[in-house]
Amino acid sequence: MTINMVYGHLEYYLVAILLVMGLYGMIASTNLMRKVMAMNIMQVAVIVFFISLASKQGAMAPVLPLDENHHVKSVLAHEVVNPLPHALMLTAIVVSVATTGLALALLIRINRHFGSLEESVILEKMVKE
Amino acid sequence: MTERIPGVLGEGVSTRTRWASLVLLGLFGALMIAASPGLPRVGDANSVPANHVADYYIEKGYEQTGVPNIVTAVLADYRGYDTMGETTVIFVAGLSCLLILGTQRTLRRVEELDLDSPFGSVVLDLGCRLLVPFILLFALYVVFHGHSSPGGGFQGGTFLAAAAILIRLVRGKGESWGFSRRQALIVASIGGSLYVWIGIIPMFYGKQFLDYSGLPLAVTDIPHLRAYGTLGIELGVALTVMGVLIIIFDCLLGKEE
Amino acid sequence: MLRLDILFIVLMIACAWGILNVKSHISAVVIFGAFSFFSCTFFVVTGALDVAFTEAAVGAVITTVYFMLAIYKTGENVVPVRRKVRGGPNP
Amino acid sequence: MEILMDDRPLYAVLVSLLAVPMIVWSGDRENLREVWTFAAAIFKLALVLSIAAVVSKGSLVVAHPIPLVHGFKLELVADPLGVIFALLASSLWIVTSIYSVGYMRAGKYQHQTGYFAFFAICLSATLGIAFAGNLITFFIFYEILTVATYPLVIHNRDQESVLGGRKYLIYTFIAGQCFLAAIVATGYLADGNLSFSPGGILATRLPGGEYMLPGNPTILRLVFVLFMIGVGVKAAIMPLHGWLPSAMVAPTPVSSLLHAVAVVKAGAFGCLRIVGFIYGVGLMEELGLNDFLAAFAVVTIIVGSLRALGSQNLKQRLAFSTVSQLSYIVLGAAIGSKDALIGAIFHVVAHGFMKITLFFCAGSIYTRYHTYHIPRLRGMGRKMPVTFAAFTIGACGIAGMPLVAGFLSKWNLALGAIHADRTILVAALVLSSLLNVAYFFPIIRDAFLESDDPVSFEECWWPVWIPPVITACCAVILGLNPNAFVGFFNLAELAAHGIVFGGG
Amino acid sequence: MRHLPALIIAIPLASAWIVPLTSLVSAWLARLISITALMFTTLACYGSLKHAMTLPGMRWSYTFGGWEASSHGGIPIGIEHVIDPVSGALATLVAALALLTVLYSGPQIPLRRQVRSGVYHGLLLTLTTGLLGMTITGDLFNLYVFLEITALSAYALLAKTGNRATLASLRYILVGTVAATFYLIGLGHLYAVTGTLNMADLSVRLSQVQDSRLIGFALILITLALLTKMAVFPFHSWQSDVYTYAPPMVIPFIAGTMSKVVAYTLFRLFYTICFVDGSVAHHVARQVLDVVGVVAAISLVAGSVLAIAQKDVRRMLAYSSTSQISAVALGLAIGNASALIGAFTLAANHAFAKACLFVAVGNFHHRSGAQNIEYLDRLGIRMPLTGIAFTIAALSIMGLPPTGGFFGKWYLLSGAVEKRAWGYVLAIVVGSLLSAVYFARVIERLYVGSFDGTGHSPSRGGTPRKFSKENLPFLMVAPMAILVIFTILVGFYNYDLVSGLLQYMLPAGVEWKS
Repeated sequence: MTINMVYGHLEYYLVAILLVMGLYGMIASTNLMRKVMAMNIMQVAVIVFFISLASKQGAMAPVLPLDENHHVKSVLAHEVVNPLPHALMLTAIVVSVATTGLALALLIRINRHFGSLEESVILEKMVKE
Repeated sequence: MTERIPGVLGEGVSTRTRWASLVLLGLFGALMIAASPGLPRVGDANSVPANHVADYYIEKGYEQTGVPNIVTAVLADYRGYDTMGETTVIFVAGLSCLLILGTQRTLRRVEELDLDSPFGSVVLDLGCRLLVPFILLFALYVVFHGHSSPGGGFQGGTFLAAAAILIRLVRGKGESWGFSRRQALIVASIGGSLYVWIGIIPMFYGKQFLDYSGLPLAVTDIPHLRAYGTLGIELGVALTVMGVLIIIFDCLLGKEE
Repeated sequence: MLRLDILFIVLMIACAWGILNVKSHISAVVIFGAFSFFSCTFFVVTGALDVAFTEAAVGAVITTVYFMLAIYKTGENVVPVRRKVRGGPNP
Repeated sequence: MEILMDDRPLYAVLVSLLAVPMIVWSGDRENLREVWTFAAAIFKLALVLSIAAVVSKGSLVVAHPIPLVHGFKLELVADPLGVIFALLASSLWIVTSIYSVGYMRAGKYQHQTGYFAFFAICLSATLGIAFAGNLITFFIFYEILTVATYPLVIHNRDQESVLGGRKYLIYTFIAGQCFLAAIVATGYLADGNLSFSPGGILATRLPGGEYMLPGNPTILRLVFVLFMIGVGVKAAIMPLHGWLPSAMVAPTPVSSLLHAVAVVKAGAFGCLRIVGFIYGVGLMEELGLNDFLAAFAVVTIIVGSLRALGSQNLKQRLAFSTVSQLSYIVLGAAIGSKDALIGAIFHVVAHGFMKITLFFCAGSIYTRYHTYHIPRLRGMGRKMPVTFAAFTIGACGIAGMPLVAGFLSKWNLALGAIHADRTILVAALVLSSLLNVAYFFPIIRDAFLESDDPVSFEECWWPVWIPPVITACCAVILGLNPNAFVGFFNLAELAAHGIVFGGG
Repeated sequence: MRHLPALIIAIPLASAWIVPLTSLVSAWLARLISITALMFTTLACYGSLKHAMTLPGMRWSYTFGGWEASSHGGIPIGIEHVIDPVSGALATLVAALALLTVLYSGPQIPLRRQVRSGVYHGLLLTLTTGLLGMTITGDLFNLYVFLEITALSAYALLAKTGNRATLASLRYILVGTVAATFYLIGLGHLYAVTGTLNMADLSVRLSQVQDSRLIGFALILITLALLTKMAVFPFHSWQSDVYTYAPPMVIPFIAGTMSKVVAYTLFRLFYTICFVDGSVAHHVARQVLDVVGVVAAISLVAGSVLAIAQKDVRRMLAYSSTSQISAVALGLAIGNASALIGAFTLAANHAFAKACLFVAVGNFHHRSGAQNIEYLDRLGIRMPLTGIAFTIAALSIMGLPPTGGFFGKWYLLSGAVEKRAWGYVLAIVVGSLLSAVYFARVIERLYVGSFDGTGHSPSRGGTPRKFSKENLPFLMVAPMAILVIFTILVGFYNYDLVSGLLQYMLPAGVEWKS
């Protein structure tokens, strides 16, 4: 792996780090709320991954510009960043917010019954029952 | 074995688990980094993905769909089917919150919000009075201008919801423009149905599902027709997102029965 | 030449570290807002305007608000204590 | 030998199955319910007899095969061996039904509907096993028999019976899985041919006399061991016999038909099928499997008799005697010479009639005096002369006395052993006969001689004491003229001939 | 007619959007709409299956928005539905089971709580939509979307009954999201080297990729995700709690179909995408698949062992599902014709039988409140129909002849023997033995009851109420009867099933051994 290669793939490495952090948070944090936050971190990491795939050096955003008499200019492929991953990731973002909302609703229910979100406390409660 | 507290590994976090997970995750990261050389360089203009389907979208997108914002074109037209599913996901989230937290009463009445004291101070109050109209305006702009600029249904819907949520947050109990969960649900359902039916109608005119060029509108050239179809579904998405986000907000904030 | 995208991802990593390790939930949520803000900026510099827009609206605003609400409702803004659950699956 | 395509075997299997819904429907209207059982039994016997008439002329009756899985069909073929077993089961079913009616009603047992229903299912499965034309068919009915017997074993619903039932299930399920694995392996080794053919399918004999093995001998031996576990549990070969004595908690009719005839004979029958029709006696020699099998058989014969000698419970003693007697059949298969096979096959019939007699007697004693405890039988011979007369005949037969059926089978076995120059086995046979005498005759002596109160007639009502008389008479008749009724002996000869000389 | 593949999704989705609305007016109307919708969906699935069987290549592709997808030879700019024998049959299965579930849950959803029932039906419809979409879509990212629809609906439905259910469901969310994320990353890697998301096009372009390391990583990630969703042994921990505390009306559907659909995704990932002869992808995929086989074999045994250890019937059934779905995965991993047919048969059999078992357990619970095995004493005699249904379904899962489970096991075994994989043979045999053990335990309880005073230890599996006198409502018995009939038919008409349908499911290049 030459320096050049590392430089070209730096985003992916960082994404890997983000993912690992998110996963580790989900496993290791003893609080359900934090688990959900860690889940979000993980999902954002994936989005970053896809967007890095889509990017092109010095290309413009995938919104076609207008020329002087307000007609849409037609462009060449390499002038515009890859729009497909953007579309996909819009979906992914929405999915993530939906999941978060659902998870938080569950958290509130759990908190109503167990009076806490700390795993250890919940465990004691459950053992008591 | 019968009881474990929730967690990815499904058990309490002992140090052993912690270290084991660290090792596993380290392995995962190492694998990903090891696999990364096969990925295209970041910012590489002639990478494989840039030259198979995406280039088609960029070059043909506008003349085929009449939408200058290619992401919108892909999202709402080429892959409109995905977006329908995505809208469904949002809707499902709303329904789920209703099922888990909502009840008959809270769905009927409005002043169930559990914000006993509003956050509101005079400043906040005034601020939100000033702010809300502009938020709404901006939201509509985002929805309808999503064709030729960044934005579209999701963002617009989010802002619409944000306006309502802002009012609720600042004015606290009772202040929600009478916009109850019931209405939110209705709005959301209407939005989604709009989407689905825009998809279904073309089938009666011999076109495929979601083929906007089959819409019975008095527009002759296909790209414009498609653009209108896109607009329609963006509107549907916006309504759904707005309704659902409000539903979730209210459910999270609803009184316990 | 300075690569902004790398910079922002590094900032995101820092925020993530903060989210996982900071004591109180509320500050964690605030940091989460910053986290998704940085992701927005990353998306902007890589030309993904729509994604940035959506992330700003959905991630930075709505998600944060929801987390705040959840904390408000559960009324627990506690220190996630690192107490060891003894043994494995069922102590 | 010509082949007669005819669905009679299929009908013979199905007829008792069709009776089941009628029995369940009749529910507690007892007489109506029993009518169905008898109708099915008689009809079944008639069918089997008509088949036997054809088969004894040396031709096969083959039902139209039903495709089952890719490459394998549900084949029902009535060949001599199968017909013998089918005749035995279906004829004894009538007798047992009479006996069951008497026994169950006299004993005021619960859930008699379920009892008769499952009994009918068991008979269907047994006939299916008898007529099975290939291994997968055999296995299907074998497992059905396993499952359908379980409710009969736990019929009393008390702790003892439930424990017995568990033991039974554990043994038979394990056996079934091993059997299945062996079958699949065979289908692979004999590439896709699982049908029973006299002389075996696994190996083809080259002109030079040596065998061309489909796989390496170790795998063949391993598969054979799996097969023997599969059938050996039901045939109660010695390390695998544990379930049989504890399954004796079932009502006596069950023990008599299933645990003396149908189920256990299904195991022994399966052993004959595997040895004669899958591996073939020649290949057994080649692989040295027959000594292996014979060793187990001999051990079972001797140790079984000794255990029988040891137990003071009449049914237990009969169970252990069954264990040891079954291994005669296995032994015959292991020896593999023609006479030995004739003996083994004939022993299927002979032991069926004799042992069911003994069980009937035990049952009627129990109905009358509610005891199986042997010391308490003292002097009962004078109270229940008929029962004990039948018992005596049965015991003589088991012990291999002349003039009773058991003698012929043992005689042929001995002959076969000598022809296959395994004279040592003859010693084993003699020893076991002595042991049989040792564990039966004290009972008879005590029953008749050990008291001086006058002979009286205190039998239960007729359905309980008639059946043993019938079966005892059959045993004697078979002893005098082995070709009585439908010519069991000829059929046995046909089957043995086919096995030994192939094609048959 | 030519729009059937679209209708498969359009009908349930359109009705899912309006059902909550109508429930605001009348709950009856809402239920009626969902029932009719599912009826038509089932018909659409069946019709499209029938039509697809008549087409050349038995592959019916339907593109959305009129944008061509790869099966028309061009650049796959659109999304397509692909109906082939497998997906069509699976879709029909899913739709039919969904219909049964709606009927079954009818008496258990109180109509006076209008909106809740409306929301429940809406979620059930979206769940069905998601499963159907996962089954018939021909686009990897579209599959992810439907995966999420399915997952979210499932989370909500499973959390419906209160406290522990919510906890279990939360864990399901965490695990499921990790799985979905893994799937997405793997998908991203595949996209990065091929630039397409359409499966057919992907398989073509993937066969030219040389980078084995990257393909391997992508495949491993996606496989991990799918195995987690299938709850195969090391990744099964979420399942037991979910199945134990979930509402009894949705469990039959979810347990019956979800894992099958995911297994089918696994099947397509390997057999239709990666297995292009001579390509690097084929080589890598083969290796990954072998590992899957080992995992599945272990899981097949481990699941049964865990099931034996359980007190709670539904928890036991959950673990038995783990072992059964592992058998299916094992069949996919062995990968010769017999094994694949075995996998299909087992999947079909398990779908019906396990759904039937859960329905039966639900009925026991409905009348006696019993959920622990100890409390099932002699219920089989008091509720004969349910008892018989339970017994038959259990027998067919044990794989006793002549049930479908036996034939599935037969094909699976012969496949393993053909491959000379004796370890797999051992695993299958031991697995079904153990399954016999834990089912025999329950059946004995059902018909004989207990003798030793033990077993009545107060335990959490639902304390026994007084046995309610009134009979089960018709709608709770009829679905069970239908399911058990189907279970029996799968066994009796197995040969016709195989020769008429299953053998066309074999992927290209896998032929029957002569």
